[in-house]
Amino acid sequence: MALLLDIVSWITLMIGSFFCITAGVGLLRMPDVYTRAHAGGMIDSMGAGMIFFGLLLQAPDYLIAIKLVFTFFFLLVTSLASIHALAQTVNVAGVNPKLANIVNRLEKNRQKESPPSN
Amino acid sequence: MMYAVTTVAILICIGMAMARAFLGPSIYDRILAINSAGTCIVLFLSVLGFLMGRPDFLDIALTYALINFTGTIAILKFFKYGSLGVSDPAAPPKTKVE
Amino acid sequence: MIEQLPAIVLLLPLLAAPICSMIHNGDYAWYLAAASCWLAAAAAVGLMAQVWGGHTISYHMGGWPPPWGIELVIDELSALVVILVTVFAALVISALRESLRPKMRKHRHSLYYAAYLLCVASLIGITVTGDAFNVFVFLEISSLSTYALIARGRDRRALIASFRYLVMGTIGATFILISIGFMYMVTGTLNMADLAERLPALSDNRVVQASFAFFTVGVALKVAIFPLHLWLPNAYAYAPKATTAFLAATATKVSLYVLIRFLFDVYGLEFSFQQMRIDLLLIPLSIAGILIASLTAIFQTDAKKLLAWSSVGQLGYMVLGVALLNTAGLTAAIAHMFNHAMIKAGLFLALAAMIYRVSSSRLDDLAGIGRQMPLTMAAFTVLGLGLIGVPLTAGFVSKWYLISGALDKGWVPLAAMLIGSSLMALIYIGKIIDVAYFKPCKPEHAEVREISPTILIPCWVFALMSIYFGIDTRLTAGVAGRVAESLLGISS
Amino acid sequence: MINMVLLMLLLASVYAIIRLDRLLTAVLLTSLFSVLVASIFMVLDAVDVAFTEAAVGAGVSTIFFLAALAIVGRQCKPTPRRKIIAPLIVVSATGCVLLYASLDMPRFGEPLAPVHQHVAPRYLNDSAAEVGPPNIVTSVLASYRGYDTFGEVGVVFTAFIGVLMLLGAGTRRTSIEPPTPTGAPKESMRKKVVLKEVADLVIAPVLIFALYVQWHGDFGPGGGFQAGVIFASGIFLYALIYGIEPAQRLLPPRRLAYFPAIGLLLYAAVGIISMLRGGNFLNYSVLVNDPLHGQHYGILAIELGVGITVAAVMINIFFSFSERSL
Repeated sequence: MALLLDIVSWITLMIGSFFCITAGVGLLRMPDVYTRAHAGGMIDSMGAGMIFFGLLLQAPDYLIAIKLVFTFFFLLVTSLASIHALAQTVNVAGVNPKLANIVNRLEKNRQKESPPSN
Repeated sequence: MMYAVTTVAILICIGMAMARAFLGPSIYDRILAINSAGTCIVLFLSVLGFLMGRPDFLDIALTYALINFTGTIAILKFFKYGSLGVSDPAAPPKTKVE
Repeated sequence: MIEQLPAIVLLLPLLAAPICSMIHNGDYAWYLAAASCWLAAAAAVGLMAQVWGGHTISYHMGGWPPPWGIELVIDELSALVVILVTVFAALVISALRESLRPKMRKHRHSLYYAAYLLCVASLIGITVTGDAFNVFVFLEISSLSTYALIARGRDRRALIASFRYLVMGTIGATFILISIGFMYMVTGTLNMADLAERLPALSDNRVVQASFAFFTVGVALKVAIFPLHLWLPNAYAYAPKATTAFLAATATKVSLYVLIRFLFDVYGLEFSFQQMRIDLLLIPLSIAGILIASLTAIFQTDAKKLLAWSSVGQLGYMVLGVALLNTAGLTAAIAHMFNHAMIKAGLFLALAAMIYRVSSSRLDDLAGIGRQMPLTMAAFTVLGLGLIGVPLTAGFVSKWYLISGALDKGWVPLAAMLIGSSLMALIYIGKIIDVAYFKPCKPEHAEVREISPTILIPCWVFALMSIYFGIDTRLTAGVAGRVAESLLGISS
Repeated sequence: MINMVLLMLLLASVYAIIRLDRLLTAVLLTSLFSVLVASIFMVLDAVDVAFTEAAVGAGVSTIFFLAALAIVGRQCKPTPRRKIIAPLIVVSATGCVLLYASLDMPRFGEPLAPVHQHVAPRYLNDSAAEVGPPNIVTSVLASYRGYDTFGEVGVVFTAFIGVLMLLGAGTRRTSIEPPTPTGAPKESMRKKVVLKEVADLVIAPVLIFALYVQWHGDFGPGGGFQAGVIFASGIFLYALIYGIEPAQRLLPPRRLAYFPAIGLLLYAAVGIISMLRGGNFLNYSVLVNDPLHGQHYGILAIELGVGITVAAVMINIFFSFSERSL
């Protein structure tokens, strides 16, 4: 039983770590705020979720387990809410997503390339 | 062992988030990066507690998870209004309180 | 009851402060503040009576024996400084009410008294404690309350002066904290007596040497030893009128007390003066400080700044006395701590009374004030004579000891320089007296009257004290002599 | 190993604070800096200190910095070159002396270091029998060196008096209409809804957690100081989401201004009661007949005093700053 718990912990912790590193790379490499916000949210949801689950399986007593659950819950709620608020603020401030520009550009290119209708 | 690997992964993530905080370019990127770095540090503190066999470290992680939110809201509000004291339209009506 | 006195003298102002802050009526707050100051002064006299003749009281906070708990230690030196702080605080607060009255709203008065009481309490706390870290804690309270008190001055310049002081004071406090941390690192204790036992064995340890360096610089900032005095003139000049009297009298003196305590008692005579040769640093600095500050004072056109610069010079005398490292010098330093505090408090208070009437501290505006306010100006003159060091005043006693300390060392030029600097004091004090008595009064000040007795009486108490302690030197030079001998390790 | 990595990150954040010239960014990075310091304290096993740093450095001081920025403006003037020289000399001299001292310091983690030899053994071995709480840090702070903590509460109280004298409080101004945010109002309202829901969800647990930290300080990390800060940050959250006026209706500044003094007086009252019962100031052992119980009650009471003062001071300062910036 203990071995099984250990194995599951290993797996979830590794998945969590993977998400953390991926999200870190995303934070660095993504082109604009919106996409980076996505990467940041990934840490809060998947990274933190998996790691806290892994830790939960190893919790020595109930108090610790409850604290883990609470920490995760508040982290999830508050951090995602602040990322949401941030993205809203960015949007209200009038910053357009870069990807939107790309889409627009592609659209324009297509219009240019397509032969005049008449 | 598994805690150690996770710790390393989280530290790498903190490093990358801090790099983003330093690079910017806009203030929003920095806020986002610092928020993410904060999350990572909460994770780091929790895992560290298990790594060092002192799970009561979780109190600090919990504190920071709760307080980081206040900080981020304050920053956003400051960014929007230039002050912290402005009442929002979403405030409960005066009659409701007290 | 009697054995609780060390705690009581501190608690009286410290507890009156929060109560004051809750009283909205400034008058009631003043009654409470004044009562607590006078009671603390009485307790301080009681403490002095207990330690008179060279006894020491040790009071264990929380019932824990040192070095595990915190110990309050009171000997003659600390009792003298506690008397200095409490009695002068009580005299100044009697005058404070009158000088505050017109400017602020009533509740602001209460807050002001609360900050004042906190400052008094923290200075007492620094003096009576026997624990190195505790010194730092109360130093923080005293710094914070002093910043607040100074910033309430007449105009925006007070804020700038306060901010400057805040920056420099914070640097000083940080240095002191680093130093205390270093001492703890190599000894594992914070109790001063315990430190004194353990530090001599570590005199070659570089951590101890670094802690000594940090401590000296940090406290020198607080004492305003030349060239770290830059915050002082503006802070004193722009602080509220009567507050300057209290700060000038006590704050730097308590810092100097801390310096003496640590140099002689904690680090030890041998380490401070024979290994680190702190005297080689302090003597030239204090001489430069005396000369430069006195010269600057002569050329001031603002009476408050003039007195503030004179304070820098007078602090030079005290530091010089410490650095001379003989009985006469040290006696002079300690006696001058008391005498100068008394004289400067009186001078600033008299000046505050004049500023209160003419709303300016420029020398031109004080013209002819000696005729309008004869009693105030007479007190000012008596105190000014004390500052110069005329015989039969308190200032003469300490200068006499200082000069004989210099002569003991065989340094005749230094003694001559000290007499020369007294002449400089004669010039700058003479400048004010000259303006006040012999210049025609400005027409817009023709209506100026004598100040009310609430300020006048404390002024005259200081003036009479200055004469009394010029004749009866048991409390000042007597105690100072005994303390000097015990600090230098000479058994009498 | 972890230490080194954290220290490198710390250096990087300090470098960033110095290099970036926008004050807002500097404030953000300062909060990050504080959390990193807290993590280092954790690794060094100083849990109580880490707790304080995480709560104060990362939370409250960020908000105070922002409140101050709201008053003074966001940009800083570039410092002229010649003005850098004097601070540079001071800083390098300090650094040199610190390096010089580090040559003779006891090795890192050395069990034979004097710190572990002289005073500490009694705290470690006897505090459970003499004072009681399993958390030795609490025993030292609240009992052995309770007088220092009393002084620290005094420091906090003095800061409160200072802020009140300089900024004023209770000077409620008439509400000024918030500047309408640029952009679509509909979206901004939607944002409010999400934040409001989350805040409603979080505020109560924050306050409860503060109480937990307050009363659990005997057993785990925490105590009055940290609890006060966490409680205050819960109130800040309310004021930030709903605005300062509703928060002031909840906690009227006029009445709130009494509480710092009440906390300090509560602390002192414990000391004075022990004096009346024949012990020295703050000697909790004489409070009741059994010394251990006395210690227990005494510590609980003074921690409550600390908590009240700290929370009230923080909230008061926040209100003063925010009113000023309106």
